[in-house]
Amino acid sequence: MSQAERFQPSLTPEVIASHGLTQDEYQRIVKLLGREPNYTELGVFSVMWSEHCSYKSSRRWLKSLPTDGPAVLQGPGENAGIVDIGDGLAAVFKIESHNHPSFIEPYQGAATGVGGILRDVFTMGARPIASLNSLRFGAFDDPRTRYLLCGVVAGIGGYGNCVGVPTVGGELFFDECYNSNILVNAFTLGIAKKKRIFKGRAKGVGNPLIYVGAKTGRDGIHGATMASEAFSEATEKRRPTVQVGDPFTEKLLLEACLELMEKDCLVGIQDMGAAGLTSSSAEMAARAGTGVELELSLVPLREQGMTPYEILLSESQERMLLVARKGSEDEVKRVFGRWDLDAVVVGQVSRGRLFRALFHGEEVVRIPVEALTSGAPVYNRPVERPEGHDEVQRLDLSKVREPEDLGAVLRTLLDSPNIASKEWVYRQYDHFVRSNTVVAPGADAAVIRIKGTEKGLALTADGNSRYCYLDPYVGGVLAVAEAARNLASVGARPLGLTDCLNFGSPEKPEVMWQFSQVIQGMRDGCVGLGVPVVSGNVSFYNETDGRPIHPTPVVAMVGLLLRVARCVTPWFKSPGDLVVLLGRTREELGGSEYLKVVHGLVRGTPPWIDLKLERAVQQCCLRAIERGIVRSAHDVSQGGLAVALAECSIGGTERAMGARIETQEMMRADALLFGESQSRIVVSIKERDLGRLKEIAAREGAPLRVIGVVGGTRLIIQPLIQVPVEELKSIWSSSLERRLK
Amino acid sequence: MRWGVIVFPGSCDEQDVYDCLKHVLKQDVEFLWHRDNLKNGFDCLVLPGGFSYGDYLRAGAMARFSPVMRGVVEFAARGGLVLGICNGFQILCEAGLLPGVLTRNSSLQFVCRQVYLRLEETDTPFTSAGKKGQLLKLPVKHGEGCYYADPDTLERLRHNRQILFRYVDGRGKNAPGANPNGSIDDIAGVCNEGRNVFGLMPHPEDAAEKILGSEDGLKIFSSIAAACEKREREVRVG
Amino acid sequence: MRVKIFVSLKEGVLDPQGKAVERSLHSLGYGEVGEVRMGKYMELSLNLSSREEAEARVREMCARLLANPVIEDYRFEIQE
Amino acid sequence: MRVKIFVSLKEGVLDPQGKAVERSLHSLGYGEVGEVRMGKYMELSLNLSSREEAEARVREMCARLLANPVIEDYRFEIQE
Ligand SMILES: Nc1ncnc2c1ncn2[C@@H]1O[C@H](COP(=O)(O)OP(=O)(O)O)[C@@H](O)[C@H]1O
Ligand SMILES: [Mg+2]
Repeated sequence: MSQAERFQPSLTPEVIASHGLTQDEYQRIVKLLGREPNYTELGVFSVMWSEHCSYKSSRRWLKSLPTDGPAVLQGPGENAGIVDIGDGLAAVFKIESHNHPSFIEPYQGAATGVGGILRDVFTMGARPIASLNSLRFGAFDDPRTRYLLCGVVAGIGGYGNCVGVPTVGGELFFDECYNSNILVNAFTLGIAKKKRIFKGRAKGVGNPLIYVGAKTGRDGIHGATMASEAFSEATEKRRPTVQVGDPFTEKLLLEACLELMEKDCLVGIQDMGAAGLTSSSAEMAARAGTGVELELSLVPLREQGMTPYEILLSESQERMLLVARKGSEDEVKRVFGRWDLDAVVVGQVSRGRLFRALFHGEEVVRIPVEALTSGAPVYNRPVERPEGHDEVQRLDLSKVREPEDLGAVLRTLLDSPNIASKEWVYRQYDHFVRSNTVVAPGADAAVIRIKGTEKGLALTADGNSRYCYLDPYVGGVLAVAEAARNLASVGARPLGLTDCLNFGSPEKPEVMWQFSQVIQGMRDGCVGLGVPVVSGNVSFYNETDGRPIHPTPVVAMVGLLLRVARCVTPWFKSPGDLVVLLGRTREELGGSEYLKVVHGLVRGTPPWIDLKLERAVQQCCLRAIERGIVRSAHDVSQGGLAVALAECSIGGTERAMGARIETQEMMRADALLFGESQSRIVVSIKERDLGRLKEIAAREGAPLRVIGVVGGTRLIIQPLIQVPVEELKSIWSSSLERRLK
Repeated sequence: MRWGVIVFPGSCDEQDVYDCLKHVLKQDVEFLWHRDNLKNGFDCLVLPGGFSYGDYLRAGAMARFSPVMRGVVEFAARGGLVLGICNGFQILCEAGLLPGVLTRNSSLQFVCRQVYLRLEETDTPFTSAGKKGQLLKLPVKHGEGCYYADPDTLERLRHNRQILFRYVDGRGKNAPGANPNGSIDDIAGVCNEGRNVFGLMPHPEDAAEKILGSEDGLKIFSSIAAACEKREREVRVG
Repeated sequence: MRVKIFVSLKEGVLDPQGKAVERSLHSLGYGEVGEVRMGKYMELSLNLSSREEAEARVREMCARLLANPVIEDYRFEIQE
Repeated sequence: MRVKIFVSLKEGVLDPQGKAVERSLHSLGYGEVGEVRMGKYMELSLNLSSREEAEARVREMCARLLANPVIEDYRFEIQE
């Protein structure tokens, strides 16, 4: 019996099923190969055809998203998307989920999520300069919530801080639908020279494949490893382990890769993420139309006795696969040696479009590259609007009692963890490193300057899953609209977005309905506001005991400021400034935080949106900021107008400052104060600039109304609310910390 | 004058220091690699922030054995100026160039925020451009910044006036919430007895431009530059 | 009673800290050092008199709080 | 040879981590727990044959790198 055969147990139906492959999929493999696969090949197919790698359930829908735009240099399909920011520079960014690992081990799960997204970005030749994180946890009364939140936040900080990439913003939302399925989505943005962008392509037959970074262990290998009898003895030892992140090695890897990219050695490069060595090599070959040949015995191992199967499927962190120009091996080794890292030739680019793996010279895998990539099945899964959805959307406002003490409601909302200050979180993230941070976390969007230019980039992540649950189509539109509005509020014009689509099981027609609706909504939002999708990620199967999470698309959008010095923060600046509301308030309460917190209701339809109006309001805000007449700007989102005004008063990193507001609208007071009508931005201006602002608003078609004046120590909303700002500030600032004590 | 910024594996803020010196203060500055022996011709060496060797074991514990550190110790012994920021401060303590040690923040959490520092002593090359009692607004960002020294050492530090900065509130007063890490005696920065080696937890390089929210960090770098120029003049005249 | 608890990473779990210490020891000239693994060490006093009870309680504390069963193993010693 | 090293904080040095664990244990209902002190635990293999030599070398490693004498004490056990 040869060395290789010992590792190739036979394929029973159980073994196939335990690899997550259906009988149909197995037959498809047999057809593509023209024979039965061996055990290792089955493993390779199972990871490459997994939902995570192949997008088999989502691909059909994702195609409808607009991916083109004047600034787009690279749309979806590569490790990250790229947009042009002028001056010969490009912004490279992507978001990715690490939901399940973070639930199992919050610190390490979140940490390795950050590690993975960083590699996705620097693999393209970009130096990461800012990260965001979008988090969803269960309700605070779930005993695990605190533990998970503390672990995840510490893990994100622990990794990102150590690598020296500032985490400048994000999202944090609590809802019982996430009790057993938390969401941890990590985003990173890097800057590259336009002329030095690297792609994952295995070009040039004969070029060496070079493995760099950490050694390979049994981390994260699909549980299926144990399904075969051959492995049943030492099962305990071989148990797939949680991946532990090593940010120090990542930092060295990052510096070494960027140093190498300055030289003329690299042909292609890709990080080893999900499905490790297998997907990095197969995908690079697929993109280049070549083949690859790997000698697995050359792969640096951390553990003894690893089989070809394990080596190919390991998801050990902090590893990259390079395709180098033949003859430059020594140069590559020298650069990595300088950073105390190994670089080992483990194979080469070959002719014939075959994915081949050898183990001590014996062939263990021989699969046509296309069979693994474009050959993966694509499903057109059934779609069905859930029964009872009409009932969920029904909201009889006449049955919702209007509270008497509206000041108390404002206090309650500012105390809600979904609205309260997130400082407890971002205090644990280094948001200053690289000395670019112009607007730190706490504002509508973070702003970083681009050294050597006058420009800046703004970043935000948004997605209200309550809206998506009530109406996934509208929720999809709103996710895009809110992100763009947050950018407009600091003065940035959107360049592109990346999205992370977190859903339940695609095998459920109701979930696929939500998915398809959200995508269509996002598409319309993108088209309406002129923002292309340049990269993204889909995370299905976020459900426990058959209960899926609310559909949760997260949109991370990047915008450009031509003059970063002009950027604006949400906080009132000086007494006497006028408070102006751009946009219009409608009587809408469906899906609001108010309805949930005060009345315990998650019902109705989310706020209405007209993309033309949205665009007009955003354009007006942008133009006014660019003219330099806006002193502060803050969009109205969760908690409505009253909460937005309170946030402007509280002052964030600046001095607290009250305001006196007059209301006129004829509608329920709670809807006026706490309804979440879209397309609204609160700005403050000097009185003398009102005429200019009105002109801009008229030209853009944006409704505008002066609603009050900055000043005093209280927030007064005549005749409904009157509270000292210091009191609001103390409630808002201490909420999270108090709950975590 | 010439500045050297030492790069350890895991340093993160070396570029921030470099950019601040080079582009804001128009200084002559060069990166120095941890594995090389220290070259001659520098007036001030900066050990930047970051996570040298991942901060594994203890922050600064492994970096202090880097080849370049032998030269740093000799340089300091000859009276050369050495500034350690954050991780650099931790390394200087581990290397014995500064007294005491930096331990885990009392909150057990990494902390990133703006703090106020009160300048306590001006008779050092690092603080001479400032006024006693002056406030600086700088960011901190560290997980192990809680300064500790045993009672005798602490007494000596006070007696020799080696405590150069303390954490205070916005009005310059010692206050419970002002100290971000639980440091003993609210200590944010100390120098050695010779007053030529200085360690500081907050980051002056990240507060060196208006657009970043504060220019107060320049005080420290311009003090050093002024001190070096004065020295050069004295050497030329003498 | 005094209890000493040792928490260490499970076999197969990456120990970046141990690896870094190992490398550092080698470069300091301690070539005789093989693999280094890092863990936690805790000492606590227990106000109990029965050894069996103490064992049961400490085991529970380890499983619930002191060790993370997903990646760590623990072991303890009780001294009267 | 296998070496186990225990590094703990000197008496009198504050141990916020130990305190936090203590508080958590109390709030989980382990009222019998007195003071908790946290330390580090390291295991390493040594490629040496003389016990004396091993002891001397390990002592040196601890003094130079593995413990910080300002705040930490160490102790070790060698098993052949
Ligand atoms: N997980 C997080 N990490 C970092 N910053 C966060 C996180 N969650 C929220 N923030 C920050 O807190 C501020 C408020 O967030 P949010 O209420 O989501 O803003 P908005 O309503 O404008 O989208 C933002 O500046 C955001 O970046
Ligand atoms: Mg906003």
